[in-house]
Amino acid sequence: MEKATLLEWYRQMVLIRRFEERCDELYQLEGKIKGFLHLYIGQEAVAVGSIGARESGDHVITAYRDHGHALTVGSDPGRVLAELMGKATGVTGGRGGSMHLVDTERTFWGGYGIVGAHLSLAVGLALAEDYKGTDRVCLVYFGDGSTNIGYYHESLNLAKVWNLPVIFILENNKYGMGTSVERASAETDLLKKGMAYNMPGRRVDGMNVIEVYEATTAAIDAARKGEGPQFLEMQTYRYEGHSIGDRTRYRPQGELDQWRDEKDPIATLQAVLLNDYDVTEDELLAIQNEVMAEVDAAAKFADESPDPALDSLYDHIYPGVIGEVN
Amino acid sequence: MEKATLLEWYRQMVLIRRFEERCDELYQLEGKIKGFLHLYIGQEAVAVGSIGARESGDHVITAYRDHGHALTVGSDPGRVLAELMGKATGVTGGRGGSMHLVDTERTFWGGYGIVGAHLSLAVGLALAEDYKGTDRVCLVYFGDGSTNIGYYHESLNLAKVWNLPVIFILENNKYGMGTSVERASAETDLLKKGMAYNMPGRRVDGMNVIEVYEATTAAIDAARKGEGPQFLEMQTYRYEGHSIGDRTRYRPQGELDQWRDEKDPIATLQAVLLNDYDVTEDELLAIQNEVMAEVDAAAKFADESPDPALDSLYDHIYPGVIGEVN
Amino acid sequence: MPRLTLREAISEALREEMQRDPNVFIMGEEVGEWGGTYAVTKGFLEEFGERRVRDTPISEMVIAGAATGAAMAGLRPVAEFMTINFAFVAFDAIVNHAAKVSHMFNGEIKAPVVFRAPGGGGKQLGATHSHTPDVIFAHFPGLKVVSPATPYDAKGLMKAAIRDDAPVMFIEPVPLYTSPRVRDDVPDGDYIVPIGVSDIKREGRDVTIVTYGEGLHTALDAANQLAKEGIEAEIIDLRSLQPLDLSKALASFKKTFKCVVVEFGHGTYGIGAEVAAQLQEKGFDYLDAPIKRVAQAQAPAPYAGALEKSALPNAEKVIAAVKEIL
Amino acid sequence: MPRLTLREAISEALREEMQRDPNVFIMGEEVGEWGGTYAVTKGFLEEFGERRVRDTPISEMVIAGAATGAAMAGLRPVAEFMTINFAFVAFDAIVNHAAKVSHMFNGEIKAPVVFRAPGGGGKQLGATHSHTPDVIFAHFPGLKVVSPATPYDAKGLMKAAIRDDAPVMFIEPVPLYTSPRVRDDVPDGDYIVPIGVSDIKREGRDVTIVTYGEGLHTALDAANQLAKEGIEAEIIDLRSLQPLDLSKALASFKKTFKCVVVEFGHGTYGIGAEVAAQLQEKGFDYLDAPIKRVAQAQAPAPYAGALEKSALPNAEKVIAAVKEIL
Ligand SMILES: Cc1ncc(C[n+]2csc(CCOP(=O)(O)OP(=O)(O)O)c2C)c(N)n1
Ligand SMILES: Cc1ncc(C[n+]2csc(CCOP(=O)(O)OP(=O)(O)O)c2C)c(N)n1
Ligand SMILES: [Mg+2]
Ligand SMILES: [Mg+2]
Repeated sequence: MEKATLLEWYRQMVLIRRFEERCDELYQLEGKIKGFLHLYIGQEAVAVGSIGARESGDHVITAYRDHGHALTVGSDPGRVLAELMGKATGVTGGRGGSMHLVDTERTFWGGYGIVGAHLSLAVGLALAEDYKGTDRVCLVYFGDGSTNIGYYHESLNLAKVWNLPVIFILENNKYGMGTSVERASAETDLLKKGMAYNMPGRRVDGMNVIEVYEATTAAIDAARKGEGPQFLEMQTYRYEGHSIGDRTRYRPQGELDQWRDEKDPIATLQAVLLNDYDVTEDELLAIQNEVMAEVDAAAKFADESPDPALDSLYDHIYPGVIGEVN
Repeated sequence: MEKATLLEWYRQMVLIRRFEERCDELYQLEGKIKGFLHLYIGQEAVAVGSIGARESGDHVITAYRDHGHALTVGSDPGRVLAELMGKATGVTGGRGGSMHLVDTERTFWGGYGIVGAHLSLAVGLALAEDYKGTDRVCLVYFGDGSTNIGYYHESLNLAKVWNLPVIFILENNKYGMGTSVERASAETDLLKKGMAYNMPGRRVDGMNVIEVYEATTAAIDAARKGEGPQFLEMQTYRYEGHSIGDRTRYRPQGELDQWRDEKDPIATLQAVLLNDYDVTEDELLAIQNEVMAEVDAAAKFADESPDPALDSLYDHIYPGVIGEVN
Repeated sequence: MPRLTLREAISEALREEMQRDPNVFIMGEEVGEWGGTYAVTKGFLEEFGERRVRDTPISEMVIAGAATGAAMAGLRPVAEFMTINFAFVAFDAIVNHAAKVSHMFNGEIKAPVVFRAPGGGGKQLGATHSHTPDVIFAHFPGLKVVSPATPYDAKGLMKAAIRDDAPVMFIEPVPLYTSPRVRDDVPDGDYIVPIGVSDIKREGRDVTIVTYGEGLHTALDAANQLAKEGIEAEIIDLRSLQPLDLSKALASFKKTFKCVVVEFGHGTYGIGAEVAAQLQEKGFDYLDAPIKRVAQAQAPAPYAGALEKSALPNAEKVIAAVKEIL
Repeated sequence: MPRLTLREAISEALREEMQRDPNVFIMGEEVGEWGGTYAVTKGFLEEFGERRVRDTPISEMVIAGAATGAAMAGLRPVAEFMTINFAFVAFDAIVNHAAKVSHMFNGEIKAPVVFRAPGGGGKQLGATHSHTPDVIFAHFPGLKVVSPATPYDAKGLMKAAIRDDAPVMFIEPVPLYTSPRVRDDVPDGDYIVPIGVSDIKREGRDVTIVTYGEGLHTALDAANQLAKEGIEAEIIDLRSLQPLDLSKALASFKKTFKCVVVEFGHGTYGIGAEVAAQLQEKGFDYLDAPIKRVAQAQAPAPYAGALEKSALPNAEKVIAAVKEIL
């Protein structure tokens, strides 16, 4: 790996973490973020390593735990935070909030709140590319809990039957809300839940951004070559609760500590950089400071942004004019 | 196997076939059956052998191709045919028609027309027994095409997670309407579609009633002992179209002939009876004549039965009286 | 101008749109090899090939979702539900995703998908297969809902639906598909019937009948009989249920002072409720008599022919309603 | 009598019913270990154990279907949708199965299941998570639909729902759960509020306000302000949407000659449409002014706080509507 690439990933992971720590404060202390807020902290390597493997034009779509994906595709942190604060300058003008970030310019089709639904949209995005004859692929992210819903089954099945270039990226963080994989899934080896659809699959250390990158690159290559959908089980962990307010009582004592202390994705990459790439502590500190400044600026931007105009409520319900033909 | 049992199965299979041949006439020639009519001809051994393995109180529930199951649980052919003709004496008083036969006295919970939906009901029937602490099981029948719908996935998963006594009996007749398994399912080895939920499964020659019986008996035993849901793939074939009107153009030349000539379930059992059980042609002929008389009587009964009263339309929409408490 | 049935008109619209725009394609169960369960897409596979006429597994959630996703990425999918009853399993995909993405993502995303949904009762298919549930789709902002009653409108509306940037639920009254009396002069080639514009189908001075779909022909029958008694009904065909154009209905009502709404769906919380509620408000000063509604009885549809028929609107019921308020 | 919140009242009803009837049990996502997302079933797992408080995977289709099946076999399941928005993926199971089996099988089958569905907007959860879609469930015969506005009614209606032999959709307005102003005197122990019976929540002579759920409190606010101006509103709480009891509304209307309907769902094809349609018909001779409706705007719910609020009913809007017709 190029050092510059790794440093960029480091920056992205730190950005996600600092950004979300600020979100947490803005929610819990300042009350400026409302509704549901699902933090991605702990899972940063998955978004960063896998989106790092895509080429421009490849699609990305995910569930409601979507800050990491949005920041990684390159959405402006200020506009993302403005969205979380329901401001007119937000990525959807305050319409969608935390669960529904979007950036179509970067072919990021959004976060979605209904468990499993976006997998079917992902199949459609990939279908469009296949139909047009391009070699673009679609990366779709989803949780372990979502593998039990009907949408999941129908989407994986159709993607395979039509041999579509979908990379199914399972973010297995062991729980769907408070329900562990063992209590929710007949098959607890979730890699098999991709193989059940005859897809090539691979289990990946989702805390190791380099491994994530390599596995995703291979999957994308295969899909691009017309080998159809691919399945990646990313083993990862969310440090925070399901959403703000969840006190995570369902976790065994010490589980979080073990993941955080032994496998933290930022620490893991940091060690690689320091040990194998001759990066200095100062260089990393500089990145961290840079990120902090970026998050500060984002918060300032979001805070100073205006609320959406009340008369915008009816905009975009029906694109185009009624009865209009294009 | 006892000879008497085999003769009874023979009678049941002949009854299903003769009954449905009459249905076909009543639909196509006489116009006395309307709506959708899905014939079970060719698949008789599945219902007969598997229901033959249940004990009284074990539940049966199936899809719209349900005449065979209704007759095998012992529903009166006259009332079944009356139902198909929309008569007041029908098993649901003409409410449900061919797709919605029922006989709760025999714990047959009906045919259902929405693909996959009844699998979720089956999980509930089994849940009720588990909850009550009985050792009853639930036999649920469904087609190959239905294994691609969300209901299927959620039902098998929950049955396993809760370790419920459901016998999932897949009637793999190779097509869902005109779509072959190969064109509809990412996994074409349908036995694996049960194993994906960690269920013990077995592939069975669904044209051989004895094999069906033995496999189902083993599955029921296991479920009764608390070993959870079981999966049986019955390989079978429907001789007629999906429903009346389907000219089955999607079948390869000769495929039907091969199944019918080499594997017909009635002929197969007939050979066993003649060769291994010293049954004579005359004995079988007597059964056939008896069945013909039964079908004739059923048709007469149905034909002479009255239509449902128009003022019955509002009966049973809400059981009990509005606001009533029981 | 050729005289076409409703089915032929829809088929022609689909064919012409596919010829016009390479991004238009068809997906659904049995749309290809089988030629469509109701033969609407007969010959399409041969003409347009497998890429553009796509048979799917029995998986309505992903049919709706993938069509939406493909639309988001720039295609113009026409996704068929074999019947509208099966759209229930895809309800979330339709009203919570296709209908929402444009507004929720602030216009960043469009989903110009057409959901074809043959619907209607009276075919003796029983309770689960006989719905006219149009109102529940029309309730949700973001989805356009149209239902043509004539071949002319059907062709023009289908073209409008395919070219519209919003998702459109296109509800086809199956009972009208091949009805000889519904045959119509349909222009060859391109024309549009705009979505969201109602139509006066018969002029009259004595009473306004507001209806759509199958109801139009019941209303016309009633009007013909009423005319013999010197009563001239004006008939407004809504054509679109969402957006709902009541301008012509209101203008007519201001002339006749009397109104009957006719619909084939259930009456309670039905289409007629909204029409009546709006007319009594906007036309209050012209209210000469209560606005009446004729609708399907508030009971699940039974299979038995006469019983089912008794639950549906007919000319006699419309005439009786008209006479009650004259 | 203890003063309980709406949430406490529902919780108490559930607990008492579980204590009373061993066939009553609870299933749904996070109902057990987590204690219910909204804490309604907090402590239930500890009190009743895993057999009767059953956590499920994220699988709403089988949650609804299995609960229905268990009800068919004699149990009294209370199946929880975490929120009503997730009932959309189970729509078929609810309106096409639970609601249909009794009528379709001619009373042979009953499905006494309760679907708990916390609903309502105003919580800044965005378009897919903020529905008040009550009307679409109430449209279908076979399903009872209730939605309480007060703790007293909530407890009594929940008990009625659990004991009713019909399936009941029990819609709980989340915004009222813990609202101190909604606190109410709730009797200890057993009492029933019958389903299908509306209630006068405030007497008055000048205008009738028909509402239910969250709307009741908005209407009360409006009435209190109107009273200061000498305008006395009579408020009818529907409590049940199906069966719909408009007898009290009609009687009130015959006294006041004026009516405003207030609902938190979308207005078009909403609850108010049916109320207005029936009142203008049955109370035609008393119509002194148009019946007005105050409802959620016809736009998907946005995340941004003020914008979302602007789309919902409030006292000012109700007062304005009342004044328009006085
Ligand atoms: C259809 C549906 N059911 C339930 C919910 C509520 N819900 C939101 S997230 C969630 C857990 C999902 O877990 P998982 O897929 O593992 O993702 P994670 O939160 O761990 O990222 C649930 C139950 C929902 N949004 N949609
Ligand atoms: C949800 C749903 N989608 C589509 C249909 C239409 N349909 C009825 S039967 C059928 C084929 C089912 O095939 P399979 O499960 O193999 O059963 P078989 O008819 O072979 O017995 C289809 C598509 C339906 N009834 N329900
Ligand atoms: Mg998870
Ligand atoms: Mg089949």
